[in-house]
Amino acid sequence: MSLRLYDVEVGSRLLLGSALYPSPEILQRSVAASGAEIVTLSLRRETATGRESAVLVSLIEQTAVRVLPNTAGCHSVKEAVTTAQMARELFDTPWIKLEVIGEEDTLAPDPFGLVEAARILSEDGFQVFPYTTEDLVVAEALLEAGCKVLMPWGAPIGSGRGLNNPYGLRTLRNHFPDVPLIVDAGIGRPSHAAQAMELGYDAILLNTAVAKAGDPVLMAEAFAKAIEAGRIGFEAQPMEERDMASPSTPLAGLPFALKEVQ
Amino acid sequence: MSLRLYDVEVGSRLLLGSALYPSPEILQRSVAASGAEIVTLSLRRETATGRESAVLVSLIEQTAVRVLPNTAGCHSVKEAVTTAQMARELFDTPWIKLEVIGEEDTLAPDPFGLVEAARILSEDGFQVFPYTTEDLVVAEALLEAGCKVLMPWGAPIGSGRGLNNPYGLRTLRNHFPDVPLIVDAGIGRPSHAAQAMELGYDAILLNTAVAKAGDPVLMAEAFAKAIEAGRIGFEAQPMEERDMASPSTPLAGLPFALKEVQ
Amino acid sequence: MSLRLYDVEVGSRLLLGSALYPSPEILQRSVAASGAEIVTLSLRRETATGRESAVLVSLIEQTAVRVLPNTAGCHSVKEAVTTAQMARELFDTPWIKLEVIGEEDTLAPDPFGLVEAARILSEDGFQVFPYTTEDLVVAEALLEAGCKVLMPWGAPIGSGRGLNNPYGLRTLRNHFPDVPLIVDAGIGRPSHAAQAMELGYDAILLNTAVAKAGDPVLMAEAFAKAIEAGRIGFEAQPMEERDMASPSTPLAGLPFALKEVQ
Amino acid sequence: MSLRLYDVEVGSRLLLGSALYPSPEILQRSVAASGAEIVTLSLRRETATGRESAVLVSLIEQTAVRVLPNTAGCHSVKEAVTTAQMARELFDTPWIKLEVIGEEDTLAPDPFGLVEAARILSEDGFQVFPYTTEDLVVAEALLEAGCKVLMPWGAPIGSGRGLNNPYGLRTLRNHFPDVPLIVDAGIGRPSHAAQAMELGYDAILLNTAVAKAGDPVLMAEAFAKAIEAGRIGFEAQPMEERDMASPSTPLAGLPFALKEVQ
Amino acid sequence: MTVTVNGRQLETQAASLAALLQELGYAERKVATAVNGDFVRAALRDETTLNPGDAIDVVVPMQGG
Amino acid sequence: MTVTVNGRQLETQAASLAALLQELGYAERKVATAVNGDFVRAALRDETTLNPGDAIDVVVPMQGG
Amino acid sequence: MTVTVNGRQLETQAASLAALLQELGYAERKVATAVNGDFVRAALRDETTLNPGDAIDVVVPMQGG
Amino acid sequence: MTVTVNGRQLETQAASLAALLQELGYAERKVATAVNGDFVRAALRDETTLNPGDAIDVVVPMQGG
Repeated sequence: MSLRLYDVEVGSRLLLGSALYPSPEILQRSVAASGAEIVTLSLRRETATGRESAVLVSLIEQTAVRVLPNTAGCHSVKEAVTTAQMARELFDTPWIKLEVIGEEDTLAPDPFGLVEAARILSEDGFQVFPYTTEDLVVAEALLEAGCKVLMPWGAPIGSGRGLNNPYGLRTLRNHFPDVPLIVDAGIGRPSHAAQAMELGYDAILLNTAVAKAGDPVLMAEAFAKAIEAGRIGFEAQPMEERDMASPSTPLAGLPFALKEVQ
Repeated sequence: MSLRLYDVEVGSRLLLGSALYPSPEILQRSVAASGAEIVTLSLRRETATGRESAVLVSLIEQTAVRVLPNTAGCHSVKEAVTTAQMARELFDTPWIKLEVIGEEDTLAPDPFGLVEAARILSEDGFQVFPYTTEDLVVAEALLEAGCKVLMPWGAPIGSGRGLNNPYGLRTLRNHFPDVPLIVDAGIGRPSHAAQAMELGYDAILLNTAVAKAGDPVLMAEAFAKAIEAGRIGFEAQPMEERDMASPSTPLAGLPFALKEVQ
Repeated sequence: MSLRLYDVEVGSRLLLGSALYPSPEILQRSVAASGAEIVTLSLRRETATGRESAVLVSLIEQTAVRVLPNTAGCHSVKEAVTTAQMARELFDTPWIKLEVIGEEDTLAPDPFGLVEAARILSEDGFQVFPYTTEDLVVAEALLEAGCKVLMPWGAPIGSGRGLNNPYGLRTLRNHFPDVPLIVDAGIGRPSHAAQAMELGYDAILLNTAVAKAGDPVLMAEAFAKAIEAGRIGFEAQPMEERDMASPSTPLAGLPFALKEVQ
Repeated sequence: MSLRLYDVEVGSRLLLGSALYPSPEILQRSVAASGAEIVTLSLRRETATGRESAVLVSLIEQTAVRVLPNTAGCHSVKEAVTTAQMARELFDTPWIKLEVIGEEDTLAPDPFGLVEAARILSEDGFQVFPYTTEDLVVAEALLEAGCKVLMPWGAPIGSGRGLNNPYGLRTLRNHFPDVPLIVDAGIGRPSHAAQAMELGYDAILLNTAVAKAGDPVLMAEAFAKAIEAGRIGFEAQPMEERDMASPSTPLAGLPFALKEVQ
Repeated sequence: MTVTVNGRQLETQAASLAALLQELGYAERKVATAVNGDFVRAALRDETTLNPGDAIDVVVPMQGG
Repeated sequence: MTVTVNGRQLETQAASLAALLQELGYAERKVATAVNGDFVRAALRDETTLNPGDAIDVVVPMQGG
Repeated sequence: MTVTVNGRQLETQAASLAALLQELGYAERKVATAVNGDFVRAALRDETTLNPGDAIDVVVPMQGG
Repeated sequence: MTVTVNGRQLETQAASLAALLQELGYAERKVATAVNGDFVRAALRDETTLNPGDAIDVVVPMQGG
């Protein structure tokens, strides 16, 4: 029942992003409410608001969660690889959420650059969490490149649309029964996360849906419960869907029948 | 945040049916796992398996939940009214889940008989929980007949299809913001229940989805969490869905840019 | 293969509304392009734009289509019945599209008033085309009241949403295999109409989707083709949907196989 | 309004596959009924049923359609390239429907092999019609490789599921407004084809949906009409979908109003 | 006397519905009529007398969906 | 006389509904009753006399959805 | 020598691909050919010599989707 | 000489990357560095000499999704 990501045993199946929160305080409280044990961070040149960086990091450190650095915004293999190397030094972790963006409007991953960067980083000792699509063949190539976890999108980053292609995601899940699969990006509401977990996905990575909710802290709690619900529901084996109705209350012994109902 | 059904304050937003469980013991454990405070029962002529009835009742009594008797299987106003009267005496409660079935294949409610029976029972002092469709006009008639709670279906009883007409259910919810609305029937998976709660529904009544799951006790827990998740998510105000992607990780300070990104 | 509505053999399965067109000329050309043999009209007090009424009627007469008057906007049985009687005299036809509106936002039909008005009008010799929902039990009551055609909505009038509840519409179709069923209201695009016809519906009544299209005349042609396509597709019996892929090009004789593929 | 594929002006927007028909005669009549000007063929080692090949070819020649040979069943770049070269000689055409299959269950295209084969063939003077997914980045790479037409799938070959990812297909269409885009594979019913055309797709390539219909010839006619309907509907600019209903019959002048409606 | 025609109050001396229609210029027009919500068919307009306060509807064909 | 109880015909001498329940062993049981489709509440079972052909329903709590 | 044609092993004395096709009765047929996975166009069949173990593909048009 | 740091051109006399970081006040800060797009790990900053026109990136942890 528990989940292993590379050599790490994970309790919570919700991975949370740290961006776009109204304030560092709300970020911290949202992380706590979500029960997340893994939080994503990025690297940036220090800006005018540089002090926030320190605040942020200390907050993360206080909450004692594991950091999953990302290569968000990288459009080339070179950028992604160098960013991953800087992240490994800065956060002292072999984990990297690998993003190689191929298209600006949808922030769709570039499957070609992604597989190449994944191979380079895996050979260099990184433990890669690739942000990819539901494409089976790309998934296969990422596994051959050394990835032991896959993170297909549900919908474009920040769109909150949920699962654009449930059929494709179901097919991917069935095709790789033993690979940890995390739906990353596109989740908007708790029911989206529950649906993904009911398909048999191992975990959910989300950010905007919590950070941009009216009440991020409350929404973090909602997602925590929804993901547990979906996972437990998956393990409990849902009923078969039926096209026609069938009575839940038995008809045997129905009053007022002239003859007895057998 | 709390829910009032007639004059009763309810904590749990999951109402559970008591039929179709593998055994009375599993029923009892499922009720406990669901956290339900309200359980539906029916009336039947005593059958060969009569002793089960006593077992059942004592189980319900032990779990100290509130009983919501139903008129399941009734096809006429007369049958439904007499059954309700017998139920009131037997269970010592003014509550009645009113079913007047109009069609055998889908177990669809008969709106004409339903409204008539609801009026008769309400005038006789019953507190009626009508099993109805998402039809706005029928809903209006049921409220005029004295109902203070409505229970529209999600899909045919026992079908496990989820919400067949989300648009209709959303419209009903928006049209009666102050009436307690409970989705009754058709729910199959936890994500279905979360989706209904995110639409703003006040509670969910289900039975087959738990009783016929591979592991009913576990599934009862899954639904409990999903319904909380959906409710909390509704209160936390989900993000707006976006058609195009937008980055969650800010682009300002992106490394390797030749010029600074403002 | 041909369709009989009451005692009238109909060639085209598209019934067209006459409202909301940019001009009477475009209305006339749209009717011609649609190939519709039946056009709906209403009754109104003469307004400032009274002359249009005469223009309209002469246009309809020129196109030599059959008129289906409606009781649009009526909220009571009395209004609907009197309007129907005025329509019968004015248009010299026993046909009436019966609308009894129960709710202003969605223009949902009032099932109670609808059935009562249908009974009164049927007994008075009218041939009633009731605008109703997909509710099976209401449909049954309308047939008992004397209706020999049913017109369930796809979605609220003028919404252009298509089929809100395909499951309910499919169930209705299967339940009344021999009753002419016309989807009336809510259609927005040609594919919506084709989908309804593929479900086995006998015809489509629409108005806004043509009148409010960028080019109504062109859209009328599009719907004419889509409805034929859906009907022919239904009669040609579509393939079974498969969950997994199966090659269309046979594999036998594939080149480069080391051994022969049997 | 007309469609240009490489240097060829095409009238019909339906491309038809030639496999899986009950008989060569039914294939011939289906092609005629479809109005297709382009038919796909493959290459195979001659089998026991070799004579059929000759029959088939003469049939195609008689119907005077343009042949689009495919590389169906090829799993490697080498196989696909050699098959394309043999096809060019045998059919005397630079056109090739390029399939490089990456996964057996879904017959999903292999984006890596596809792009490489597309580049080799384009440089060798072929006019490539690549069977691909809705992936934007792969699409971009195929265009850079020299393709001037793209053929994204709707769903797995032979599944008849329709459009698994309408959002992805819409995004692809909007992203490449000037590239001829043909939905290839997965279409099951005429409404699926109309939906794709309403999204702005330029044409549809299908096979199983016609060949495996109860009446292939009739279904070919249905798809011809559906594709025209969808295209014309797209050009006619459909109405805006509305969330709440709005009356199509004007209310001004409604009878029986106590006061006049202004 | 005062009657209401299509929601507008007006003064008339017309004794019958037919006379009122004549007075209002509907004589030659293709219309249908109701008095106080009840249909009055053309053949009965002559013998249909009006009373003060009557609400008369005179309708014509119009576009409809 | 012959009456029908829960759909089964049987012979009884019971003069009242209460007596019939006694005869059938329901005396101590938690049941609700109807005669010919009309509810008869517990307090009225003594004074409810039976007639030949009466259809009696005796119901108990049961599982339900 | 032994070659493989369309996956079937066979013995042949044919010195060239053209001769092999002649031998197999493909001379008049509309076919395309590959040797060991490489396309050999019709014009080159005469000068294409065969070696023991060669895998030859001879394909014809067939139905396809 | 002139180098570019995080996209901004500036004048420096620093001979090494370490010296530059010192000069810019990053000495005590937790940062990672790259020169002309190649990662330079902390241990190598001393021996990493700078040349005119070098593009240096100095990055810190930031929020991310």
